[in-house]
Parts: sequence; structure tokens; C-alpha cells
Amino acid sequence: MAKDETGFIPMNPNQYLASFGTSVYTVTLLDDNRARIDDEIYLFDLAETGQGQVSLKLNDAVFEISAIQHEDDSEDHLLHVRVNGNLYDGRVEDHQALLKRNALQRGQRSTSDQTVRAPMPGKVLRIEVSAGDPVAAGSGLIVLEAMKMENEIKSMIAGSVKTILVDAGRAVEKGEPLIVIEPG
Amino acid sequence: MAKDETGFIPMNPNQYLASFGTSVYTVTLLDDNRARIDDEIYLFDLAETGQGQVSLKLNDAVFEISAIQHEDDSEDHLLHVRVNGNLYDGRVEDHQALLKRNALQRGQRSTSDQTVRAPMPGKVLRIEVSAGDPVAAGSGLIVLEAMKMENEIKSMIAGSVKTILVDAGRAVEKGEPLIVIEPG
Amino acid sequence: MIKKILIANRGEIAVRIIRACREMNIRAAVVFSDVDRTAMHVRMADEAYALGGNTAAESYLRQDKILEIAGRARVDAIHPGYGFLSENPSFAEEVERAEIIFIGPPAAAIRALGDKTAARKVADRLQIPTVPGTNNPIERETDVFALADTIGYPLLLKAAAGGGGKGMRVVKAKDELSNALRIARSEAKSAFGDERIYVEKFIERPRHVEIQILADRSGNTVYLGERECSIQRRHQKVMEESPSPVVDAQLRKVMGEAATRLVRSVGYTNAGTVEFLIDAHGKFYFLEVNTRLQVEHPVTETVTGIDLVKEQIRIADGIPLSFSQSGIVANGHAIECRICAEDPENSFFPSTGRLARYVVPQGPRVRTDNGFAEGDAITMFYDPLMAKVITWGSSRIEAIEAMRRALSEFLIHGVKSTIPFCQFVLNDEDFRKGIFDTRYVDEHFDFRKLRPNKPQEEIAAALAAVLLNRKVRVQAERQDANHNGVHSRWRRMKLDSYQ
Amino acid sequence: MIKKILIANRGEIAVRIIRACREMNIRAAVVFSDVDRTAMHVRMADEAYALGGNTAAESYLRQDKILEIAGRARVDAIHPGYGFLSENPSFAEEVERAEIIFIGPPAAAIRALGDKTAARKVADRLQIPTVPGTNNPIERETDVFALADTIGYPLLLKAAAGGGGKGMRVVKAKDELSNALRIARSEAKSAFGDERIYVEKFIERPRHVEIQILADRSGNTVYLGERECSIQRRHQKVMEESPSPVVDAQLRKVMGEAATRLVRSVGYTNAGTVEFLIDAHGKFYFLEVNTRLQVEHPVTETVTGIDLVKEQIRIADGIPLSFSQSGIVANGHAIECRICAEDPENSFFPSTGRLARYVVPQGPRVRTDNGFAEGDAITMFYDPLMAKVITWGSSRIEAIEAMRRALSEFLIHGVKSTIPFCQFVLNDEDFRKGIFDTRYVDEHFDFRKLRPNKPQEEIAAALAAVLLNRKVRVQAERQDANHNGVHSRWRRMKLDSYQ
Repeated sequence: MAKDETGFIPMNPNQYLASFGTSVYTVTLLDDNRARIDDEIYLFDLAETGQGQVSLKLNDAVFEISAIQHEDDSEDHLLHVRVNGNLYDGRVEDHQALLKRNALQRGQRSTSDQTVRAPMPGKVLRIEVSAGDPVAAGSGLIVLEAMKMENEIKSMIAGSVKTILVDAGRAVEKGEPLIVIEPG
Repeated sequence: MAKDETGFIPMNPNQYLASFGTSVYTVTLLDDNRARIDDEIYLFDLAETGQGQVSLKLNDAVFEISAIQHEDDSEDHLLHVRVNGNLYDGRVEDHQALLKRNALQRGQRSTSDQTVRAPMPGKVLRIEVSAGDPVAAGSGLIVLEAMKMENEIKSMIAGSVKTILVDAGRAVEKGEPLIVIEPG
Repeated sequence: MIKKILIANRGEIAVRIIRACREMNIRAAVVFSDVDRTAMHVRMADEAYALGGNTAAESYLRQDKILEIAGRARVDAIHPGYGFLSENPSFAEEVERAEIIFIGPPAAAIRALGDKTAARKVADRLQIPTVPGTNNPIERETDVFALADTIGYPLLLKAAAGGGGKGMRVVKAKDELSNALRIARSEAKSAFGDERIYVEKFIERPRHVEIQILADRSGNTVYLGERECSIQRRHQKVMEESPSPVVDAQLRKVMGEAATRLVRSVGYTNAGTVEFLIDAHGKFYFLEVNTRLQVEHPVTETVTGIDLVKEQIRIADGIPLSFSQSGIVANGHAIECRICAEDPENSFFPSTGRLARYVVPQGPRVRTDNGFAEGDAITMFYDPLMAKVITWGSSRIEAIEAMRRALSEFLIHGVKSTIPFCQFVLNDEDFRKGIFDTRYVDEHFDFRKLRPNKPQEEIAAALAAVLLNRKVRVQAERQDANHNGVHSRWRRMKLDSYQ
Repeated sequence: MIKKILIANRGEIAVRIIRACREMNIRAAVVFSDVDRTAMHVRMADEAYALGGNTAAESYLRQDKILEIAGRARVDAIHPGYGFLSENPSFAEEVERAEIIFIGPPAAAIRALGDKTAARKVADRLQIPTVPGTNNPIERETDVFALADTIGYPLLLKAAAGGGGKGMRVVKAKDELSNALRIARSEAKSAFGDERIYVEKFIERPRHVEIQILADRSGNTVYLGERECSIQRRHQKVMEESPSPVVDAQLRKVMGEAATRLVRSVGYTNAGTVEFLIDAHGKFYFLEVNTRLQVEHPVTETVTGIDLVKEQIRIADGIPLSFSQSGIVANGHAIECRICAEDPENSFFPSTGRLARYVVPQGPRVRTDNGFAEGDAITMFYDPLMAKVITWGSSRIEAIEAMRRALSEFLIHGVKSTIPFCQFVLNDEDFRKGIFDTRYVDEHFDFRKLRPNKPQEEIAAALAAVLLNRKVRVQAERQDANHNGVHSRWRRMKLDSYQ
């Protein structure tokens, strides 16, 4: 099911790319109760429940689903989808969105600098690196205090510290950018 | 606390009559956190919770409250108020509503005919009375079938059958008028 | 080995069975009527199959469709729950013929014990005491009158195919008999498609006490103590408990052994309940057998620690019981309240509507077996049971206080419920002392005492209503003002543009 | 007699205590910070008093305000819950001085056992085995280095005033010691206002097992078996169970009697917990005493049937225990999962937000002690514990399967939670076999394995996301169309009026 999505743009307005984890599904809505997902055709029935959730029948299987937009991650429209209580994070792009993304990617240099954000509101206790420092994946960057605990935030990638955006002692909000790491 | 409400019209737009069961309360909102209820002044704080309920502090006591309008009783704006899970039915009338009611009562003969309504959707199995029949309080009027059970609907008052509004065999909706009883 | 079960039911019992499946790593498939497309049992199932229709006859009673779905879904077994097809021997037969396991007794055992008349004959043969009356349904009114004279009044008329108290009528005196017979037959016909009635002595001040049994396919039969079910409205149970305040160890053993003997004699397997009446002198009479899981099974589960639904599935799968009679120990006291969409202020009439608010109790010593969630609709098509609350205490009074606490947390807005009735009972001194019988509702219950007598809460209700009234009015005025604002802006724009 | 209690706490434990009060017909008063005005403990209380402020220091730790409110509300007793002021001997003293009952041990007993160093001295005197290390906090770094050389590495640094694993650091080798000491002191200072640290031998592969005790004011002290609490993250318990897979009847008796002897020796009353480590050879070491109710008390309640909160209140009211040591029988197996607002994929970082969806599990064998409801906010001010799920089984594996089922029903949307972590553990073969120790998370847990591996669910997620995406787009287009409609009408009106 995992496919190379680079450059693929569905030409059918009823066609979508749904990316969940490492899988990318090509979903085509054939009519009100049939969809092609990759190479298979499914009968489906989506019914809204009184609780703001949906009950999705997919052939004979039935799933209880609720979906919300990620609050502090508006830049990439990440969806949190709970299926039978389990969490699936992903995003959906239709014809228009894919055209737009392709245009954007052509227009600008694809930078993969990683912005490290505050995973919770808290106070910056210590900054353990300086601009220009090399960092390994998993090495400590900054210590936040929240809920009476010290939480060391680590780099997810190897590279070097490009910018430090906060000072020690500063209170930060959830999702606030702290440090930018340049891979390499 | 029970008072004779006939003809009493508060002249203060912040004054209300709240009728609950056999009690009628005169409620005057003094400011955002003080109210006079009958002869006593209360400190209050009403806070909405995330669940569409309110938490009402009344002096130091705290009550969890949710209120809904009675669905099939739109004629008299009955409110169902749940306080700590217990049900209180009542209604609130402000200055304008009381003026209107007074005018209505002057304009039309106060009739106390009682309309017996279907307490649930069902099928009329038998009608046990005819127009003109005398009825005692508690005597059977009509038998409805619903949820696989026969339910005999009884008269709440003594009087006589004025009008029969349905036929045997007929399916009726919840709240649909069945019979009118004239008291006496 | 059972890997997938089709649950031919709905509501709380379908949810209960799904939960057992989950804990046993069995796949749960369900069926649903049109209105039940988003019902809780469908939302929670692994697979769901449409039956179409809405009434029970159009949907959950359609043996043909259910069997067809069972084949299509390739299930190993069907669990019928209670009600609907659970006590229908020909359905059990059809299921077995399709080489699917029926999670319940063999069709022959249902036939032998499911019909009250047949069951009484078995009991008589085994010298288990029964209530004086006829063993056969009586057709002719004159025969009923003749028998009534023999037994004496009061009498009880019962539908031969009935259950759960449906189609039962008490006749106090001779002049009521003719009319009562007509109503009882009509109800029996409409409820069960079988208008046969039988007649028996009405036991005064009886307590309804029943014995839970389990029988595996290796010949082991055990009883799991009793349930006291005397608090009934409309001849239907509404509160149950275990143990019964009037059953001691000696009586429990005698009744338990009678129940075991009875089911053993017909080759019964799986779960079943033998119902008895106990009169004011502690004498017991066999009443009938429910050849299925009971609504009130959780009180037995709570005191014994044995999961009856899991045992049903294991027995159906051919696994012997893992405990013997001496290994069954009752611990403390359990009470159940049935939370039904009914109006206790109005003769327990069914109450339909949408659950605008629906918050079930949580916390220590409380179990809630529930079939609905906020936003769901209670329709007129099915049984009004929404949920069951079960509490446990080390003593009866602790279980009662836990239930009072639990019900005070149960918030239902949108339909009337039996909660105020249960609260009335829990506060009643006679109930708290354990002194009651099946006439409790007729003799003790006064719907005028249902309204809470809490002046501070009433004042809070009044003030909250006033504040909400004002808020709605202010919002309406603000909307009006906005509309005017739009109009003004629009007028201003016109002036700007064209003056 | 206690008629009204002030609960000086919040969240699930305040709700837990309110429920006990309800069942005992005791009036429950609570305090609240500004953000907690509509918190569940306030909504459920009979009376509520504002503390002002938001941080713990501004609100729930304000002894002065709480004592003033207790006087104003004329309560008979104060229940401190756990955390906050529960183990503060001077608060207990102040409460008693105000002639209000403190529901907990006497101040002197808190003082004698609440400080780890003091408690170790008591244990040493009674010849209860302790972990090699210092009895006194060490001030100078050079002294720490000297001691470390005597005991040998690995070492454990612990805050003298700490609890619940807060302010604990493992030091594997000499070159880490200096840095670790600095962090431990800083954390201890910020968490407890006391930077004193002590040093001990780090026991490898230890299991954390604790004994629950109850002591009344008439001299009766009993132990209620053990709790296994080895599944910890950040040195804090996250899953607990009773009984422990490694404690047999003999060891239970020895540890239980040691715990009883310890608390008896200081005139302890009320509930308390004596924590031990058990090493790979089954040898136990006294660790510390928690002079209060524990978070994980429900597992003990579930297997013994004894309500610890009610017993606390009765003991505080001077009522002797109604059972003796021989009357305490553990029945089956109970497990608890702490549902915390933390992200197990990201080092269990706290996660804040609003609970967009919040549905707690129901049904058989499940108890949920919960402090939040849908729509409530999880703020950064307090402990991240939202709820505790407790399941019971006749066997350990049945309790585990019931927990898997319960957690599959627990729906939380809006914050991250420890549910996926607990699910990982419940599915892990070593855990299921009972083979684990306090290093479980470090050695077994891989956050990359948290995501469910259910292809059908992922396909369902993808299709549901597409359908919802289309629905939102269609709605947006319809709105645009309406706006255009309005514009057109407006244009048309202009034309009509002025052309």
C-alpha cells in the first residue's frame, strides 16, 4: 500500500491521496456507497451518530470513528483519526491541494530544517546547546519544566543547531518553536 | 414560599416569577452575582461547563444543573431542570410574559377542560368511554398499545367526556390529543 | 473453537456479549434494524449486517435473515441474548441444522422447559412443589370458570408462551374473570402470537426468587445461588439482588438442588434460570424456567465472580466447567436497578425521545451495563430497557447506599426513566429492612412521593431557570440588534455610494 | 460524628472521596482554584469554596486559606487526598489545633515515617531490612563521592522530601555523579522546596511491592496484602496490580507483619503504605512509608472488598475496624492503569488541551475512578492523572484481558494519553507471564511499537478522512454559493432601486 507519492497528481476530482503513517492510499469515491482504495473496491456506509462521531461500514466490518484537526499544527493540516479507540494520524489531499503543493515545491527550495517545538506549555530551565553546535539524534537540546517535572527535549535528527529561538527562564506555549536544527 | 400568583405582575424588568411544583418564587436579579429570592438575598455564580451544563453556586452550596425545554408541550414553555440529577419541572415568566398572560386571561374565558394526550406513540386498541359519559378521577378512558404492552390511560380528574378525538385502530403520535374531559 | 459469534440482539445485552467476546478474543458480528444503524451495539461490533425493517417482527425476529447472515458471515456460533429468538426451540434447531453452534440449551431442552405447562409437568414428576393450577392451557371459558371454583380466588391468568411477566393478569373475584380472560388472551396473541392461557392459584405475598444454573456438555450441573426479584412493576422485574434477604444456606441448598435436578432431567446444557415463588411461610413453589441468559444475570456475576456470558460461550464450545459446586462462593451483596425509558409518575408508561443528556455513573462498587449514549434515540419499537446499574457492598446496606450514590450520578435528559422509582425504593424503610414481596409496588409505591423534597435544589432550579431565561432573551435581543446593524450598514452603504 | 468533610484536593481523588461521603451520608465540601471553577470535583460537591490562584502553591497548597475555609464551612474533618498537603505534618498539626479531625495519621506519625531518612532509622531499629545507603541527607559533594565508593555503583539519588518517584536519579558510574547530583537537587528544590538528597545502593532488577495497612484508634493494625507497582515511567508508577506475581502467602505474611510492626512502633493510625523493593532472589528491602492514601488503592479495594476511603473516615471518627487480620481475604486479581495526559511516544511529556471527546469504559469487571468529563481542559498546573481504570478477574490473565477490553473503549481526543503505553504492556508476553521489574520501561518499551498494527482500521481511517474532507469542502462551497447569492441579491436590489 505504501507508494511513492512524489509528483503523482490525481486528475479525477473524486480522487484523493490519504497519507497515514508510512502508507499512502489512493482513494476514489465511485458513488455514494462504493470507493476504490488502491486496487480494491469497497462497499461503504458512513452514518453520523448522535455523539459527533461516525460509524463507518466497510464491506461488512464496522468501525467507530472520530476525527479532529490537530490543534497546534495548522501548517500541515494533520488529522487525528480515532478508529475503535486507536489513533491514526494522517492527511488527505484532493486534486486542488495536490496541484498547489506541487507548485509550491517547484517554487521554493525544499528545506528540511527541523523546528523543535515545545511539546507542552512550560518554562525553559536550561538550554544545553549553542548555535552552530553539532547534535546527534537523541542528544539533549533544552530542558523545560512543566507539571512539576523537568523534561529534556532531544533532537530527533543528527545535524547542527541553526537557531535558538528562546532564552532560559522564558515561559513558552505548547507548539512554540524553540530551536531550529539543520540536518547533516 | 408558595404564593398566590394571580394578578401579580412585577414592575421591575429584573424581576421574574419562577413556578416549580407547588412553589412560586419571586426572583430579582440584583447584579451579576446577587439575587433576591423571595425575602432572602443569595450570592450566586453561574459557570458553564464544557458539557453544556451549568454549575451554580448559591452562597456556598454548589449545584450541577442542566435544563431543557419540554419537547411536546410547547404551549406552556415547561422547563425540565435537573439539579444534581433530580428533576424539577417549572416555568419562568418575566415582566413582559406576565403582562401578556394577564391580558390573555382577561380576554378569554378561563376554561379548564382537560385534554388527555398520548403519553407515547402507539396504537389505539380500545376506547372505553363515549361522549357525554361521566368519568371519575382514575377511571379508564382508552387503551393504547406500545412497546408490546397494553397501557390503559386514565382520567386525572372527575367530570364528563366532552370530545373523543381518535378512533380505535388508529396510530397516534406522542403528545397527540385523544380525549377532552370537562371537569365537574 | 469459537472464533466469531453473531449476536442476534440489540441494546445493552448485545453490548454485554460484545464485551465478553472482546475479552475472549472472539470476533463479534451483529445484526441491526434500520433505526439501529448507529446504535451502540453496531458502533461497538467488529462486523454489522443489516436486517432491514424496524419492528421486532421485521428485524430481530427474522429467523430467515439471521440464518442467511450467519452463513454469509461464516460465524461459528449465534448468541441470542434474551427476548427475541432466545427461547424459540425451532430457531435453535435451525441454527444447529446449519452447523452453527447455538449458544444456549439444546432445542429439545428449550422445548421441554420453555413452555410453562410442559415445565410444570416435569417438576410434578420430580416432586418439586408447584403452584396449584392447570398443567394445560384452557381453551373454553366455561372450563376456566369450573377450575377457578376448584382452586379458589384470587387466580392468576398467564400466557402459555409468555415471559418476563408479560400477559399476566390477577383475577380477584369471579365477576372480573370473563373480562380479564379476554384482555389476557388479546395481549398474549399480540405479544407472542399464541393466545393460549393457563390458570393457577395466586400466591399472596409471594417473593419471586430464582436460581441460576450452569450445565456443561460433560454432565456437570451447578447452581450459582439465588436472585431476589420481587420488586416488579407491571409484573416485570425492575430491581433484583443476590442473595435474597429471606433465603438462608439451608433453603438455598434445597432450592438449588431442586433446580439442578429439574434441568438435569431434560439434558439441559448452558445457562438457565429456575424461577420460584416463596410464600410468607418460606415454602417455595416452582414457577417456570427461563432457558436463556436473564436480564438480571449481573447480580449473580458480581457476588460469585463467575462471568456467565463467558461460561455460556465456553460451554457451547464444549469446554467443561472449571469449578465445581463447592467452589462457588458468594461474596457480599449485589443489587441491580433496571433503568428503563418509562414514566414512573404515569403508570410506568413507555417514554420515547432523544437522549439530550446521558451520563452514566462511575467509580467504586458500580457496574453499568448500558446500551445507549448521549444523542441516541429511544424509539417505540423495542423494549424500554436502557441500562442496568449494579452495585456491590460487603453488606446489603452498603450495596443499597452505593446504589443511591450511583443513581444520583446517572443523568438522563430527554426521556423519563425508572430512576426516581428506584430511588423511592432505596429510601423506603421496609425495603431497607428486606421486608417486601411482589405486591410491593401496588402497596408501597406512591408516585406523588417521587419528586425530590430538597428545598435548596428547588431554589437553585428556580434561579438557574431565571438566569438561562435572561440569557436566551439577551441573545435574542443581540441578534435583533445585529440584524438592525446590518440593515443600518447597508443603508449607510447605499447613502455613501449614491448620494 | 463526622457529618461534613472538607476535601483539600482536586481531580479523580477528590471525586473518589466525594463518592465515599455520599455513600456515608456525609456532606462534601471542596476547594477550588480559579481554573477549577467548573472542574468535576466542584460540580459533584455539595459545597465549594474558592481558593483563588492557579498554581498549586497559590491554591491547593495554601494551608492558611484551607484552614480558614474549614472554619467558615464548619466542617468536622479534612481529607487531604494524596499529594498536596497530605503528608505535611505541620498541616496535620494545624488542623488538629483548630479542633478539626485530620483524616490521616497523627502529625507525630507523619513526622516519624514521612521523612525517608527518619523512617529508615525506625526500620533499622526494628531490624527490618533496608537498602544499603545513608540515613542522613548528604550536603557536601565530596561526602557523596566518598560514600559512593563505599557502597559501589550503580547508585540512587533521592530527594529527602520526595515521593512518587519524583526527584530520583540513577547514577551508573562515577563520572555521572556530579552532574546528576546537581539536577536531583534542583528538581527536589523546585518540587518540594527542600533540596536535601540522600544516597543509596541501586538494587538491580528490583520489583516495587508495597503493603497496605490500616490502623484504628483502638490499637488494631492490619495489613491488606500487597500491590505490585513495578511498571513505572519516569520512576513513577503507571500500572499496579494485586496480588504480585512474585509474592506467595509466606512472603506476604512476613512483609505484612514487618509493615505492621513498623507503623505500630510510631503510634500510626489511619491508612498507610509501606513500600519495599524485592530483588531477583526474593529478598525484600524497606524503602519508605507513604503516610496517606495511595493513588493505586483501588486494586486493594477490588480484591479485598474493603473500602479504604470509608475506613479512613471511620477510623478518623474513632470507630474501630470491623474486621481482624484473619477476616481479610483476597479474591481474584485486580489491575490498575493510570490514564495520564502524557505522550508515550515522546518520553511521556505532559500533554495539555481540551477533551474534545472523552468516553470512559463501562460494563462488567471494570471500575473507572475519573476526574474529568468531555469538554474539560487539562491544564499545565497540576498532575497529569486524568483517570484510573481498574479491572478484576478471577485470574491474573482474566484481569489483563478485561483491561485490554476496557482500554479499547476509552476514547480520549484532545490530549495524548498513557493508554497506548498500557496497551503495549498488556500485550507484552513478559508482562503477561509476570516477568518484569522496575526497569521494564527502559528495557522493554519501544515507542515505535505503540502505533496499532491494524491494516483494516488504517484503511477505514483513510476513507473516513476522505469522506469528511469532501463533506467539509462541499459545505464550504455551499456557503460560498450562499454568499454569492446574497451578493447577487444585494446587487440586484441596488439595481432595482436605483436604475
